[in-house]
Amino acid sequence: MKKIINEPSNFVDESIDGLIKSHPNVYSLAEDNSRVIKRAKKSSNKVGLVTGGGSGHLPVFTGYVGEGLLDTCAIGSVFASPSVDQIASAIRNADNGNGVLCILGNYGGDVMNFEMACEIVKDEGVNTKTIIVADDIASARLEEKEKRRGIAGMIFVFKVAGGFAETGVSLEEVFKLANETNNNIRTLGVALSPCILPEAGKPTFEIGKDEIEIGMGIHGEPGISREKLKSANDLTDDICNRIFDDFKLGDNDEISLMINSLGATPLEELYIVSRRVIENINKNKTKIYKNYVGRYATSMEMAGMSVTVLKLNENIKKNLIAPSNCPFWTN
Amino acid sequence: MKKIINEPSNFVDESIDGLIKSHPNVYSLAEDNSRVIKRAKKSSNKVGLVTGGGSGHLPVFTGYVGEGLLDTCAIGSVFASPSVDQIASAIRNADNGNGVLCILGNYGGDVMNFEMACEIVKDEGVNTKTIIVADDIASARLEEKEKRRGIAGMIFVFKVAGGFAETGVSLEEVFKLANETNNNIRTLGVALSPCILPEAGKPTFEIGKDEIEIGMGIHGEPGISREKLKSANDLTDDICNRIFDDFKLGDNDEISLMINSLGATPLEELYIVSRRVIENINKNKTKIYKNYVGRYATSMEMAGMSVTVLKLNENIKKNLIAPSNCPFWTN
Amino acid sequence: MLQVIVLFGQIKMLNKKNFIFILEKLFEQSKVCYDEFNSADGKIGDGDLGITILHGLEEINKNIDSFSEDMGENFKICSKAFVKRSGSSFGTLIAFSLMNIAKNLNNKKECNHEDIIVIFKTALNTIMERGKTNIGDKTIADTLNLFIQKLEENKNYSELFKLASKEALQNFKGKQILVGRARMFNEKTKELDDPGMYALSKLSEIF
Amino acid sequence: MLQVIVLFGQIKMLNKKNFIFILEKLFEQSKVCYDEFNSADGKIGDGDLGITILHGLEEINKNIDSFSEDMGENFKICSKAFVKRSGSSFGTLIAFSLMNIAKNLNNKKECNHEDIIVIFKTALNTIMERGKTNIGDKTIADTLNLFIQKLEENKNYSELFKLASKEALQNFKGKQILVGRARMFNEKTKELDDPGMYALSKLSEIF
Ligand SMILES: Nc1ncnc2c1ncn2[C@@H]1O[C@H](COP(=O)(O)OP(=O)(O)O)[C@@H](O)[C@H]1O
Ligand SMILES: Nc1ncnc2c1ncn2[C@@H]1O[C@H](COP(=O)(O)OP(=O)(O)O)[C@@H](O)[C@H]1O
Ligand SMILES: [Mg+2]
Ligand SMILES: [Mg+2]
Ligand SMILES: [Mg+2]
Ligand SMILES: [Mg+2]
Repeated sequence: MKKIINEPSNFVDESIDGLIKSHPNVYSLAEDNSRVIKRAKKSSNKVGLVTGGGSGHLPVFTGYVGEGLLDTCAIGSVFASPSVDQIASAIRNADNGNGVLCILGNYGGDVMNFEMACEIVKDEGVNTKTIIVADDIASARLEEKEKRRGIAGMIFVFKVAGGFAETGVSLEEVFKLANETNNNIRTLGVALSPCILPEAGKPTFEIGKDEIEIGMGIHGEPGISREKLKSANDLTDDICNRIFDDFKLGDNDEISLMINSLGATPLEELYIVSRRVIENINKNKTKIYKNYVGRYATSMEMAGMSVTVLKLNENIKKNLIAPSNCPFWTN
Repeated sequence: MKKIINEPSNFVDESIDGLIKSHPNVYSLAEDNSRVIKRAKKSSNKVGLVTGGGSGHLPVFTGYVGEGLLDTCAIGSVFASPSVDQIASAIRNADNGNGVLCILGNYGGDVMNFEMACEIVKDEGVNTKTIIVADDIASARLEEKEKRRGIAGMIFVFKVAGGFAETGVSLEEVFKLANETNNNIRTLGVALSPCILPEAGKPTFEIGKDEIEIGMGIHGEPGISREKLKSANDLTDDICNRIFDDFKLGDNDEISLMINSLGATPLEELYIVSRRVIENINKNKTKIYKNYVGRYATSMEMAGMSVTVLKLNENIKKNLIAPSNCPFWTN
Repeated sequence: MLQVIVLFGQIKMLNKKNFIFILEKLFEQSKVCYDEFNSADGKIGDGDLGITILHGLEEINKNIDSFSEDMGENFKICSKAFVKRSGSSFGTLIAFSLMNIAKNLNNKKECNHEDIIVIFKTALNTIMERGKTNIGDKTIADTLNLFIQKLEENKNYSELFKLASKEALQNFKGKQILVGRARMFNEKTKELDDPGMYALSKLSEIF
Repeated sequence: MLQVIVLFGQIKMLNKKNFIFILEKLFEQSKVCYDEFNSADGKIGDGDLGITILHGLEEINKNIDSFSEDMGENFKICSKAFVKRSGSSFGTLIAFSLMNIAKNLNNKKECNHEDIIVIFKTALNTIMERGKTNIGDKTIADTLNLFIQKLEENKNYSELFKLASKEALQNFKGKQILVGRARMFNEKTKELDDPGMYALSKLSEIF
C-alpha cells in the first residue's frame, strides 16, 4: 500500500485544506480553530448540528458538513479524538442561539471530549444535546446497545437530523428524531485488509491472506469472528442473519440500506453484496425504499464493507431525501 | 488483495443486477439484452445518449445512465469491449426517433464495435453520431490527440452532453457541444498498484514496492515513465506541468477539475493532491469553477489517481451543473 | 478431405453450395482447435480467440438455412451472424470484412477467381481501415496480404491457403506485434505467433 | 528539592503559593520525561502521552499570573488551560477532574489535609464516571485510589505520592489493561505498565 502524501505530520491539515479549497461553496475553516470546519455560509435560524471525530474516515466526519446536513465538525488527527477545545469551537461556530445537537460515534475519547466541551459552552450560555450513535451490532449485545460503536449508520443520523433541523424545529424536536433514527439503525461490517496510518507507516492490524474478520471496527478493533474468506453470497447471508437476529423487521416495515466500502473494496463488489442483501430482504414483505451504495465511512484504503439497515417512518423518510448540498450525498 | 465475489464468471452479471436492484428508480435492464442498461424511464423526446465499454470501472460506464446523463450503456466483460450486438441493442434502446450520440473512450475494440453497431442500426433507420473521448495526454502526443485514450475526462462529456440533450436540441447540436467538451479536456494519471481481474485471479501488472508509473492506463497500459514514489506535492507538480505544457490556459480561462481515484487511493490523499493542483493553478489568473474529487472512473481496487482539467465556456458550464439523477453525481 | 480438394483443385469459384460446405468445415475445425486458439491468445491476450471463432462460426452455421443463391446476401447473413456472439476484435474485424464483401458482391451468384481476389482484398482493406493496422504489424492482415499475393500467382486453392498462412507465420518469427491487445507485451511477442495469424493457418487446413 | 520537602513535610496544606510551586515543578518534570512518556504510550497506544502532559502543564503555567487566592478559581483556570492543548483521554480526564475539584472547593483559600483528600476523591470519581472505568482496570484511577488510601493513613506528602504511585505500578504487574486505547493490545499489556500510571509515578518524583 503506497500513499500519495507529503510529510505524514501534515496529512490531516493538508487534506482539510484541500477539501475546503476544492469545495469553497460548501466548506470553510472556522476563524478561531484550524481543525474546525463549518459551512461556507452559516445558517442563522436553526438548531446547529455538530459532529467530530478522528481523521482518516472521509467522507466521515467533515464531509457531511453542508446545507441540509451538519453545520460544523471538529477534526482530530488520524483515528484520534478531536480535542475538547476544538469541539467547543465547533459548537460555538454552529450555534446561532437555537441550541446545538452534537452527533458523534460512540468512542471513549470522543464521548468524553464532547461531554467536557458541552460543559464548557454551557457556561457560555450555549444549550446542547448529544446523540451518541451506536449502530455496530458486533461491538456489544442488544441488551447493552448503548455500548455499541458508531459506524456507517452515523451518516443516516446526520442526514435525517440535518434535514429536520433545516425546517426550523426546536433542539428538543431534532434530538427526538435523531434519537429515534439512531435506535432504528443496525450495521455489521467485515474487514479484509488493513490500512496504513500515515505517521506510523505500518498496517493497523494483521490478517492472513485468506482471512476476513466479521465485525472488526473501523480502526481495527476486534470483531466477532475471524474466518476464512468465503463467497460474497455466503458472507452476505451471514451478515444479514446476524443483523436480522438483532433487528426483527415486520412485514409492513420499510427500510433503506447502506452498503458501504471501507475504502479499497470496489463498487462492483458492493453491488454483488447489495444484490444479495436485497434478495434476502425480499424473502419477507419488508419494503425497500432508497439505497446507498458507495464509500460513505471509510478507513482510508482498508478493504472491507459494511451493511447498514435503517428502519423508516414518515418523518425519517422525508428528511432522508430532503435537499442537501454536499459532494458526498446524492438526493 | 481479497475480493468479495462469488463465481468469477458471474462477477459482471451479478454486479449489474445489484446496481439495478439497488437503484430501481434510476436503472433498468434492456428487455432484449442482459448486458444493456437503460434508464428506469425511457425519455421520449430527445437525442439518445449511449456509451459502452468494459466492466471493472464503476461508476464508468453504466453508472452514468440516468436523467440528465446517458440513456443506455452496453456492458462488456471486465476490461473487455461490449460486443457489436450489445452496442446495437444499446443504441436501439436509446433511440426515440431523434437520433443517438455514442460517447465512448478511445480503445481499439470499443471503437471498432461501436462503428460496426452504428452501421447495423443505420440499416434500420437509426441516425447516429459518435464522440470518441481522448483525454489521456500520456497516450499520444498533442499532434496526434485523436489517438489518445479516453479516461476520467469521459465523465465530463457524459454530463455536458447529457444536460444539453435534455433540453431537446438536435443530434447535430449535442454532437457539437460534446465534441467541443472533448477537445477542452486533458487528463493525466498515475498508477501505484495493480488490481486483480476476477477471472484471472492475478494482478494486472507488476510494480515495485517504491515505484509509481506516470501515465499508466486504467488497464495497465504502459505510461510515460516509471519513477520512485515521491511526495504528493512533487508528484502533483509534475502532473500539472505536463498537463499545462499540453494545454495552455489563458488568464481569463475558467476551468473545472476532477481529481479521480482509481479505486483504493482514499479521499484524504485526493484532497492533498487537489490542494496542490489548485495552488498551482492559482499562480496565474485562471479561474476555478466547480471541482469533482472522488472515485469517478476506477479500475476496481487499483491504487492511483488522475487529474482532469476541463476548460469551460458558458454552455459547457450550464450543462455541467444541470440537474441529473444518478447515484454517482452530485449537482 | 478429398471432396474439398476436388472442390478447390478444380472448381475455382465460390457459390452457395461450396460456401456452405466451407463454412461447415470451418465450424468443425473451430471445435477441434478451440482450446489451442484460446491458449495461443491467452499467452499475450485475453484468451478468448477460440471462443470468438467457435461462437461466430456456430452462429453462421445456424443461419445457413436462410442462404440464397445471392452470394452478397449470404455474406451479409454471415456478417450479422458472426458479430452476434463476439465481443472481441477478431470477431468485429471479420464481421466488418464480411459486410464489405457483401456490398462488393452485390447480387453475384458465382464468384470467379477474380472475385475471390476482390473478396480477400476487401477483407484486407477493411481490417487495415477498421483496425487501424498496417501491413507488417503482425496481424491477420499480414496473412491476408500473402493470400492475395499468392492468389494473383496461383489458382490451386487446395494448397494455397495452407501454405501461404504457414509462410506468413514464418515471415514474422522474431518480429514484434504492433497492434491490438498483444502489443502491450512488447518483446515477449517476438517469440510468439500472433494468435489471429495462427488461427487462420489452422483454419486453412480444411482445404 | 529541599524547598519542596520542607513545603510538603511541614505545611500540609495547599494554597496559591505552593500550588504555583508544584505546577512549576510538574512542568519542569514533564519536559524531562517527555520522550519517556511518549514511548511508554507508544508501546500500547498512540504515543502522545508526553505531548499531552507537557502541553497541558505548559498552558497551565502560562496562566499562573491570573491565579487568585481563591483555590476554586485556580483549579478552574487549570482545567480550562489543560484541556486547551490536549486531544487525548488523559488530558480530558484530568481537565474534568480539575473542573469538578474547582466546584467542590468553592471559595476556599487554603486546602487542609481533609480538603486534599476530597481533591483526590473528586478526581477519582470523575475519572471513573467520565472514563467509564472501575478500580482494577489498570489506569490512573488505580494510582489515585492508592493515593487516597495512603492519605487517609499518613500526612507525610513528601514520601506518600512517590511511594504510593510506585506501589500502584507494582500491584498491576502481570495484569491486563481493561480500558482506553491500550485494551486493544490484550495480553501484551500484562507485561507493561499502564502509561498513565507510569506518568503519575514519574511526576510524583517532584515531591
Ligand atoms: N487492430 C487490429 N488490426 C488487425 N488485427 C487485429 C487487430 N486487433 C486484433 N487483431 C487480430 O485479432 C487477434 C486477436 O483476436 P481476439 O482475441 O478476438 O481479440 P481481443 O484482443 O479483442 O480479445 C490478434 O491476434 C490479431 O491478429
Ligand atoms: N477511560 C479511561 N479511564 C481511565 N483512565 C484512562 C482512560 N482512558 C485513558 N486513560 C488513562 O490515560 C492514559 C492514556 O492517555 P493518553 O495517551 O492521553 O490517551 P489516548 O489513548 O487518548 O491517546 C492511559 O494510560 C490511562 O491511564
Ligand atoms: Mg482475445
Ligand atoms: Mg477479447
Ligand atoms: Mg495516547
Ligand atoms: Mg491520543
